[in-house]
Amino acid sequence: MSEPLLQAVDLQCERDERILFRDLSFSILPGTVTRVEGPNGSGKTTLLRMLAGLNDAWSGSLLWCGKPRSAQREEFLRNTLYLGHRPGIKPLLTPMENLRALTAGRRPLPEPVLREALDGTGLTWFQDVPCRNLSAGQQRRVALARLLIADEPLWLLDEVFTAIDSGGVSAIEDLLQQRAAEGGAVVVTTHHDLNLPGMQRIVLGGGAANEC
Amino acid sequence: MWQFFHKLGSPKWFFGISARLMPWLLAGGILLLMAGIVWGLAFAPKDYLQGNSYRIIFIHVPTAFLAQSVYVMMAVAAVVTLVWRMKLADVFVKSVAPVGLVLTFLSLFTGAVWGKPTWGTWWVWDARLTSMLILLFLYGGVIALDRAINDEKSAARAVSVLVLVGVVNIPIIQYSVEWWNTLHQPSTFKLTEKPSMPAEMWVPLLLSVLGLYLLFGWLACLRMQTEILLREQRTRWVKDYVLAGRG
Amino acid sequence: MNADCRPALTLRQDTVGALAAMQAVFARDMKVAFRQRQDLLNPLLFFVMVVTLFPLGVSPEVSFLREAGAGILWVAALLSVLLSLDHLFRHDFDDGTLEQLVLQPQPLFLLVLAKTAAHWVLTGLPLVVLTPVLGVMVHLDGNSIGVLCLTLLIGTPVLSLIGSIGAALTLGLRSAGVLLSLLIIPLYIPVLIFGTGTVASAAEGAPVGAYLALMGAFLVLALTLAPFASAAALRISLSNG
Amino acid sequence: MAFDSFSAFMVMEGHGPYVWSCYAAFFLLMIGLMVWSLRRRKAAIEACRRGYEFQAGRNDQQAASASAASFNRVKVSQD
Repeated sequence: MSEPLLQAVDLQCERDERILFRDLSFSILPGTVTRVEGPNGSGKTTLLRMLAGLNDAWSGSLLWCGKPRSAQREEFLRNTLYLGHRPGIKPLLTPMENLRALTAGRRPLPEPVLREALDGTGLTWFQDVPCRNLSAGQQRRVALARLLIADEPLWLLDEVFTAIDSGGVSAIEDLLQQRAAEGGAVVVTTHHDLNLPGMQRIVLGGGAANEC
Repeated sequence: MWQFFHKLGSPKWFFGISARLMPWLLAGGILLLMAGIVWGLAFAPKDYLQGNSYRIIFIHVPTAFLAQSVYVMMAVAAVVTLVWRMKLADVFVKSVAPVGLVLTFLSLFTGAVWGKPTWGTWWVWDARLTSMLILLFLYGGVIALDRAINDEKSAARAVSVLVLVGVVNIPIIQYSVEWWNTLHQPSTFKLTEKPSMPAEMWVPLLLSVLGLYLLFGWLACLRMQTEILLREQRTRWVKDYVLAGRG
Repeated sequence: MNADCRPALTLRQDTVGALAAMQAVFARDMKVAFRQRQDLLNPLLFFVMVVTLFPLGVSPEVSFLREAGAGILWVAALLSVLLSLDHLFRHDFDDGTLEQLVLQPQPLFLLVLAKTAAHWVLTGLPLVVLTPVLGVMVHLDGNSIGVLCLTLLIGTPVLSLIGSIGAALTLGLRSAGVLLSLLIIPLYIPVLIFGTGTVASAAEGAPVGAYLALMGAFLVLALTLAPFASAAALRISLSNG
Repeated sequence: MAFDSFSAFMVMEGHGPYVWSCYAAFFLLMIGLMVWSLRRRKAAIEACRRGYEFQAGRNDQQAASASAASFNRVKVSQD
C-alpha cells in the first residue's frame, strides 16, 4: 500500500454563515484520479482551493505525506500544481511568453520543450499571437499546456473542461488517465460527465458529505 | 494559564462574564466621570494663566488619552487575531474602532475650542493636534476597510494587518510631525504645562480619566456582545439566551 | 483500479531559487507593462498636470513658487504613485496570475518585493527623471532641484512599498481606489514631511546629510517590513476569492 | 466652590461658551454613542428572534422537501 499524498481529516468549511461541508475525510493516493462532485454552490471550488492552500477559512486537518501540511508548506507547494477557474494567463502576452512565465518559478524548461507542449494542445500556429486575440477555449488550452510538461505528483484541476471542444475533452481524459498510470494523483472538479475506470469520487452537497 | 487563555477566547464565556461586569463598569464609570467633571468645573481653582478655559482639560485629556490607548489595545488584539486566531480579539477590534473614532474626534474638537481663547485661533498646526488628526484618519481607514470586506474572517484579518501597520507608523508619524513643527514654527504656541499641577486640579483629572476608562469598558462589552450575538446566532446558547431573555 | 502496485512518483526536493523566481516575476511585469505603453505615461501626465494646477490655482509669482515648489512636486509625485497603485495587483488578481504567484514554492514576500520593484521602476523612477524639468518650471534653484531629486529617489520606493500593503488589502473590493487612498495617505505623511523638509533645509543652506540618512532609514524599514505585510494581506484577500 | 454665583459659573469670565460647548459636545456624543450601541444590541436580539421564528415556521411547512430546480418559465401577465 503506497502512502497517501494528501489526507484530509474531518474537514469543515463555513462560508457566509452556511456550512458547506463537515466531517469530510478522504485520502488522495498516488496513481488515482479523484472527482469532486456536487451541485452548484456545494463547495467544489472552495474544497479545491483549500486543498491547494489558497483558502484557509476551514477547520480540521490536512496531512501531506502523513505530516501536517502547515509545517511543510514549501514541500507541499513544490509538489502540487493547481489550475483554477482563472488559470493565470495574461491577455497581453503570447502563449509562449505565458507558458514561460508560469513555469519559470517552478521548473524552467528550454524553449523547444515549451513549443512542443503548445503543439500538443493544438496551438502550433498561435504561439506568437497575444492571448487576448485568442478564443476562450484556446486560452484555456494555453493553461492546459502546463499539464503536458508538469512533473508535480499532485494536480488539482478546477473545471478543466470548460470551453474545451469534444475532441479536446477526450484527449484530456486520456491525459489524466495516463498521468494516473505514471503514478501521479489528480483531483478534478467538473460538470462534464467524466467517467474514468477506477475513478474515486468525493460527493459534496446537502450540508453533509460522504466519500464513495 | 493556557486554559484561561482558551476560555477567554470562548464567546459564550465572555458573554457571561461581561454581563456580570457591565453594571459595575457603567455605574463606576458614570460616578467617577461625573465626580471628576463636577469637581473640575465648579470646585477646582482657576488657572492663573489661562483662566477658566482650562476647565476643558477635564474632558480633553481623558478623550485624547483614551483615543490613543484604544488604538494600542486594538493593535494588541490584532496580534492575537493574526497569531492565535482568537475569535474575541477580532470582535474587539471591530466593535471598538467606532468608539475610538468618536473619542479622537472629541479630543480634536475640544482641543480646537480650547485653542480659541488660549491661542486666539481655532486651529493651529501644532504637533499634537496634527498627530491626533492623523490618528483620526487611521481610525477612519480601519472602519472603512472593515465595512468594505463582506467576509467576516477576511475582514478581521485584513483589519488586523492594517492596525498593525498603523501602530508601527504611529511613533514615526509623531516624530516626524514634531520635527516638521519645529522646522516651520519654532514653538510660537506651546501649551506650557506647569511643572506641578496643584492636587485640586490633577485629582479630578485622574478621576475623569478613570471614569472614561470604565465607561469605555462598558461600551466595549456592550458592542462586543452585539457582535457576538450576530455572529453566533446559529448556536444553541444564543438561541436559548434570546428566546429566554424576552420571550 | 489497483492503485497499490503503482509506483509513487518521487517528490521533488528542490526548486527554482528565490532570486531566479524574483527575476522571472520582475521580467514578466516589465514585459506586460511595455505591451501597454499608454498606461506607463498616465502617472507621468498626471504628475505634470497636478504641478501645473498650482501656479494656475494659487499664484504664478516666483517667490511663492520657489517657496512652495518642493512641496508641490512632492505632493504631485505622491498622488501619482497613489493613482497607479490600484493596478499593482488588480490585473494579476483578475486573470489568476496572483493565485499562481501565491502558490509558488518560494517565499511570497520576496516575490511581492519583486513586483513592487517593477512597480517602482515603471512609475517612481520616471517621476524622478522628470523632476528636474518641473523643478525649473517652479523656479527652484539648482541645489534644491538636486536635493529634491535625491529625496524623491529615496522616497518613491517607500511610497511603492507602503502602497503595496494598501493595494493588497483592498484587492477585489468595490471602490478599491478611494479606499486605498484613505488607508494609505496617513501612512505617507512621514515620508512627505521629511522629503519636503530636507529640501527646505537645503534651501536655507543647512547640511542635509542627516535628513537623507533618516529617509534612508525609512527606506530600509519599509523594505524589511512592508513585503511581509503585503504578503499576509494578499493571502487574506485571495482566501475569500 | 470656585465661583461666587450660578451666573458667574455659567459665564466663567467670558470663557463660558467655549467650556460649555465642549462639555455639550462631549455629553452629546458620548450619550449618543451609548444609546446607539444599546439600540444596536436590541436590534440584534430582535433580528435573531425573528430568524428563529421564521426558521420554526418553515420547518413545519415543508419538512424536508428540497425543491429541485425545474427551469419552468414564470408566468408574467402582459398588460
